[in-house]
Amino acid sequence: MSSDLLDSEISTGLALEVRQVTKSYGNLVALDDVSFELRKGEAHALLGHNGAGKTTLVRTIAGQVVPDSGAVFVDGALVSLSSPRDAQVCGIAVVDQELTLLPALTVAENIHLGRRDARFFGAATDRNGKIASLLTRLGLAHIHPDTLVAELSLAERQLVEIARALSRDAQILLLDEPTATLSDVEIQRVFTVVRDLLTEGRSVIYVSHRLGEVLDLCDRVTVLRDGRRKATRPVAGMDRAGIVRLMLDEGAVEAARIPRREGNGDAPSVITARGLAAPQLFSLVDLTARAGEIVGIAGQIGSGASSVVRALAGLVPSCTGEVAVDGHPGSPLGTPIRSARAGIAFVSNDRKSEGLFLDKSITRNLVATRPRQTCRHSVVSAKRSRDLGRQLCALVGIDAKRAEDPVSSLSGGNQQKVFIGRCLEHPEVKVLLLDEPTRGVDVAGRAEIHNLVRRAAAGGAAVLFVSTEFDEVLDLADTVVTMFGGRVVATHRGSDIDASTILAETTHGSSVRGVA
Amino acid sequence: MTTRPGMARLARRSRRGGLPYVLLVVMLLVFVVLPVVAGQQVTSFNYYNLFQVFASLGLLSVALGLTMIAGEFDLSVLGTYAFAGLVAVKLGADDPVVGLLAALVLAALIGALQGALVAWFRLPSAAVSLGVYIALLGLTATISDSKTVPYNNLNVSDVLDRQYLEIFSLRSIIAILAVAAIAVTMTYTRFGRDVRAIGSDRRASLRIGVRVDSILVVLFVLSALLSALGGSMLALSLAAATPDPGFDPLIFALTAVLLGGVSLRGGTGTVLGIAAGILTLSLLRELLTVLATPTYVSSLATGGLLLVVAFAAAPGLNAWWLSMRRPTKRVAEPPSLSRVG
Amino acid sequence: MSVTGVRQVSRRTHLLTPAIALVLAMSACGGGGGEAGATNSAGSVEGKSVALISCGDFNRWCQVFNHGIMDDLRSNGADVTYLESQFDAAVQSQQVDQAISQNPDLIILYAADARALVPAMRRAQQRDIPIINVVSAPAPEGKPYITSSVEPGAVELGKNAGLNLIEGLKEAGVTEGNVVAVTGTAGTIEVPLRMQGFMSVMDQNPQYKVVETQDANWDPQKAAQISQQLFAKYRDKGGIQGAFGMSDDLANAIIQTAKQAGVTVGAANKGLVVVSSNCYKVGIDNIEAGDQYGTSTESPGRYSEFVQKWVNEYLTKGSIEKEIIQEEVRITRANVGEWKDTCSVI
Amino acid sequence: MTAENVTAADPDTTVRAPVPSERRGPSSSAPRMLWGLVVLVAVSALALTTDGFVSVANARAILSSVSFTGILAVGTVVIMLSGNLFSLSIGTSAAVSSMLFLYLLPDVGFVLAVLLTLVAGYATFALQGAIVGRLDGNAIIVTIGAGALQVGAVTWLLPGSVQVPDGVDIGFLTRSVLGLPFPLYVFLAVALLVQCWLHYSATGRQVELVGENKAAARAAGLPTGKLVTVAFAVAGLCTAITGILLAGFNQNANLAVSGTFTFDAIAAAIVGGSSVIGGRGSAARAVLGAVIIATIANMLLLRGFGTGVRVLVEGIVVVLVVVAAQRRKRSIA
Repeated sequence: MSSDLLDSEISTGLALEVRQVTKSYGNLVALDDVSFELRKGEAHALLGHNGAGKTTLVRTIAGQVVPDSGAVFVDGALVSLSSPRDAQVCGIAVVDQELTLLPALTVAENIHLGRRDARFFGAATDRNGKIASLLTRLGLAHIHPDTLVAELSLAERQLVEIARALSRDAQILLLDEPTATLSDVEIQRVFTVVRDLLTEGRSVIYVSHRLGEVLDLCDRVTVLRDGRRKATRPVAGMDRAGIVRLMLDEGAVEAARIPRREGNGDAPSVITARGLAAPQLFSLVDLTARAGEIVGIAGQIGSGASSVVRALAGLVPSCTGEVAVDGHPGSPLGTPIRSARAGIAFVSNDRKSEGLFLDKSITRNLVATRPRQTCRHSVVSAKRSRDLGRQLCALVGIDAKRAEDPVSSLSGGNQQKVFIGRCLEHPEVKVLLLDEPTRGVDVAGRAEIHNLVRRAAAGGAAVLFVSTEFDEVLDLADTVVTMFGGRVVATHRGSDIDASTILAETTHGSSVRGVA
Repeated sequence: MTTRPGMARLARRSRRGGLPYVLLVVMLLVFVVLPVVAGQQVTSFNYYNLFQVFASLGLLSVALGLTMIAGEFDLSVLGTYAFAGLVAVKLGADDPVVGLLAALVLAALIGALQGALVAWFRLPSAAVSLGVYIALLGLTATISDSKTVPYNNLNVSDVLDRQYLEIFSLRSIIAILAVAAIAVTMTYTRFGRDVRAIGSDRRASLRIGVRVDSILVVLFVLSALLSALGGSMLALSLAAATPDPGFDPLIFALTAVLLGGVSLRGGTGTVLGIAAGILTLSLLRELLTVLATPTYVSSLATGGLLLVVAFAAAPGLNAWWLSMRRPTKRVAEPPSLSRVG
Repeated sequence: MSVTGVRQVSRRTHLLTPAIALVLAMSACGGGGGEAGATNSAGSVEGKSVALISCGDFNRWCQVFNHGIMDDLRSNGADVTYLESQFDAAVQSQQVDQAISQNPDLIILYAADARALVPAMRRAQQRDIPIINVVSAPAPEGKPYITSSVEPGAVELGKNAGLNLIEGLKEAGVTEGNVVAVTGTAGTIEVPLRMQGFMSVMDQNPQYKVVETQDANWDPQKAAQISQQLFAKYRDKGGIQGAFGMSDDLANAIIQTAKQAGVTVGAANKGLVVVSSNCYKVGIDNIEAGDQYGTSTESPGRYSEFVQKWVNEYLTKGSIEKEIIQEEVRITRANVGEWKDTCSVI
Repeated sequence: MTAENVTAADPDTTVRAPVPSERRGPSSSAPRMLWGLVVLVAVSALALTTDGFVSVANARAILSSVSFTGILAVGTVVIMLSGNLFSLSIGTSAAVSSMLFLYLLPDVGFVLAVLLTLVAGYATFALQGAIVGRLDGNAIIVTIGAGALQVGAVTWLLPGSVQVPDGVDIGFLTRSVLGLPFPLYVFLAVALLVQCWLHYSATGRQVELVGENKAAARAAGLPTGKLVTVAFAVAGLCTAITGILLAGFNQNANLAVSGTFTFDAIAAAIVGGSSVIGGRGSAARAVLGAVIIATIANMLLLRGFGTGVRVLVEGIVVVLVVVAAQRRKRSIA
């Protein structure tokens, strides 16, 4: 796995070097010739919004993604990271953006899990108290290593996840959004432990949307944008605005935006939600959307934004509060069937597992929720389906000749268009909910999808979408709602929106609590 | 507070998944009290019988439970159970130990083959194991010519089933030791922890670096070994191998495993819990025997238990309950839209 | 669904006196049961304890047979413990042990698998508990451990089928032809015995050749599939003139499929001659309709009475013959009226 | 229960590589049909070398022997299609239906007895479907439990064996029509009806969607619970029909008539090429599977092999088909 030949060429001060890595998924280039250097003893922030290639770079380093080209050097040696175990062998410990704790196992077991050096016996116990002391340092003194993870709160789980990475005794620590669900006090505890590691000469790659944390902890920052490295700068001497400028397209910051429709104040409100709350997800959320209006909910991971639209789609059974569609008041919808009956259509952020029927034809997918449009005398008419399928293909910009091909034969962007196309020109849909409508879609596809969404609004539907990318929110929304920590921070209508406000509100919840 | 004595650990564990043990204690109390009230007699033989069941169906249950903990469902244990019995009797004609070992080796091969199919081809285990089960029944029938194969050394049966300490036999002691060994493996070793991890969340396990594939293969081998041990000892004890055990042993095993707190989705449950489940179910059947209830009561009890567990453990129960609780002021539902949903 | 039920046949009124006495007696024994031999005292049936280990009520044949025995013993004042199972040898083995632990005066055993019960029978003998084996013949290895075996005439049942078949074929005017036999589970003891009887007759009539013997596992569907395919197979090889379906269910399956395949059925119609060797309503109906030529008298009611007689004999006298075999009678259209009632319970 | 196709790559960002569309036929089900044909050809090749196999009479014999298993296989395919594996008590339920039908027959007459048996079969399975579909209960456990309950209830409430009452003739249920047995026509009619239902009704088409991706169907607002319930209920109807025909064939009914139906039906459904994990399958494939298995059994019988070998081969074929189907799937992904 390692090559001594190259040793001499590599600066020995680097803990990790990623050289000219490229990775593409179909037409989408996720990483385009990206290089990245991590010095020993350094905390290096990796910034960029979703779609910038950050996640792919992180996964490359974690051994979860194998790049198409390029090389990775650890401690000066060329390595091949083709599995998470390889990364571990190279001394890289990862805190994943998604929780990878197993609720059915104890804290100690979770911390030991996957360790290459774990002993066969006693793998589940805290033999020399190392785990307990680690937990104590992270402020989890009250948690015994034998506690089941299922009994822990979300924040405690996140801390255990961090404890696992810390316990690996790794030279390189890769922290991907480790603080999304933590309070300020907890974050400070994590930082204390991380700083101790830095003083021991270990290195940290820190991925976060919270710029305050980056300024607080990191030595250098690398910003990615559209799959390329935009810049690498020392943090010293930078302020938040400077980082924001790096992250944003200059154009977007200066020229504000496309003229936004003010929203027709007289149009009837199609959907109104009051006092929505779901335990551990969000609380006290009020929302409203009028016919023809596009409401963008901006919020980072863990902000609860995604859960709010899921709740409106009926996918959060524990949600309480009041929802009215078309002026009919009622409790939250509770089941997706009720939502659908009320005229709500939902486009999930996960089109593979919660969206498309991949083995079925494009037409089948487009007409899946339209029995009334495809039936004649309650018998499914092949002709009607076919005609409707072609018509919708044309609408979403897919070659109608492919209408009978399986949807899995399409690229990601086109799949997403089919997913959204399912809800378009649908006489029964009054409200369209979209969760990350352009995730994993290339630039050209994005524009087309945005047009489809605008078209749906123009057709009289109320549109609510969630996005963690403020570019997208700025591009698409007539009204912007920002969320942080499970609550709505502010609602901005019409021209009263600018990028830095949204960034501030979604990364710090500025009007909810103080900046970290 | 770092290293705690074993008892405390055990207490913590049982508090988490204590239901199977509570059920067992309740059942035991009922078993002691009810027959007295009804004027029937429970003898030490009934307890001996309990462990005899443990030695055959109990091992089968643990075999089934192991793969269920990892989120798989292995129907073929029943086939292995029958096949191993035949092998033990056929090849153990001179020496029962040889027969037993041969049965275990062949079972391990079958388990490895099946584990490899499930792990490396990512096949649905219920379907693969169904095929393997049918094939094993066919193989057993072919080798035995569909006839019961007698085992002529009756002394082996005597040795295996002779009562020790009133309630044990060599067979049940071997079974208990085997289950204890598996329990220790599953509780205290890396392997056991990884199995539970796989059952809990396979994707996350893979990301953390658990060797999912090889663990699955080993697990299927272990499962096959256990059911083969149960099946071959039973055949030696009966001094005959019956070619088709019927479907009932699997129903017993499944019920016991579910009573033992193993989740249908995998990830939860312990071998000790399964053992408690086995004893609870055996006690129930023994109780029905002692109380002289007609056969259908046993069927109804088993079926009812299975449905209750399936119902109570259904992942959608909570959501369904929540949605049932407030069907009241549902949101606008113009009649014309009712067909959409 | 594995069924292990014991049914105490005594009604609640009966329970009090003998049962309490039994309970006291058993608690005195401490459940070991080894030290005290069975009370083999001759005399009356009154007060004797009997364990009946047999197939369960889910099966109609077993139901009639078992309840006949229990009702009789109970009316004579004996105490019967009924241990049912669904043809599960492992369960039965435990039931024998269970019975041994209660030290009864007699175990009546219908072994689901004669060979698999041998160790259990041996354990009973070691405790001096007598066993009367019923229904299926004991395994050769098991013979030393049983007191007596009261069996239906398995060989004679087969012989009767053979005789009926020859008679039928002659009536149909067949001078030579092919015969097939579709049997019950070949692995059991009684199936080879019936075949032995059947073949002993057929061997003496070589003009009728038994071309196929197929195991249908007592399953009518299997019998149907097999016979459909056999009819096809022999269509160009002279056809099939006679068929032996071991039970009336199997014979019925053969008749149905023959009709479906366009084969004429019935000796009177010069068609296929079908015979069987037990005594179900479907067989009687088929005989009356002329589709089946004959069957025999393996009726649960009749056989139950036969067993009752010898059990009572044993309980009162203390000993009976080692092997007692019921006489079986041929049933054909000529005498079907006599047997109609006996054979209509199933 | 299904071995998830785990990949380290994130499903959100992993985009399926475009597959050249010319490799696919107009219908995506074509490759599987092709696979079925390959099996059929292989089997035929063996068959041609089997003495006495190629004859009209033998073909009729094969067809005649598939009816009961076939109808149950159609029911099994519907359950599989809805993404819930199979019922492990479908044979038991058929025997119970058979008993119920004969039990009702003397009191209510033929037509009503048929209707009531159908209703009972529909209701029993719908109930299981409701637990599976609405609560996400596990199909294997629910069906085994329901089977045990049915055995218990029937043993308790009905006589162990139910006879055709005197003076009632239901023999026509098994007679030959135009040289083929009546049950075969029923089988083909059931297969055709179910096929039409799956293909031409909104509900049937949605069952297929639920089976392929339940989460997606749910998020799209399809009534997933109702659809799974209906799928089970249709299987219940198939089971009840089998029970009624069995009563006619056997002229009596008891629990033992269930025989090996459960596994035969599942094997036929799988061998036909329907996806075990749902979303793909049809009644026509159930017919194909039943015929393939019957043909193999027939060939082995003609070649003089015993029951054991027949069962062994059946099992091996099931495993091979499951492996082959999955390999194909992976090669696309």
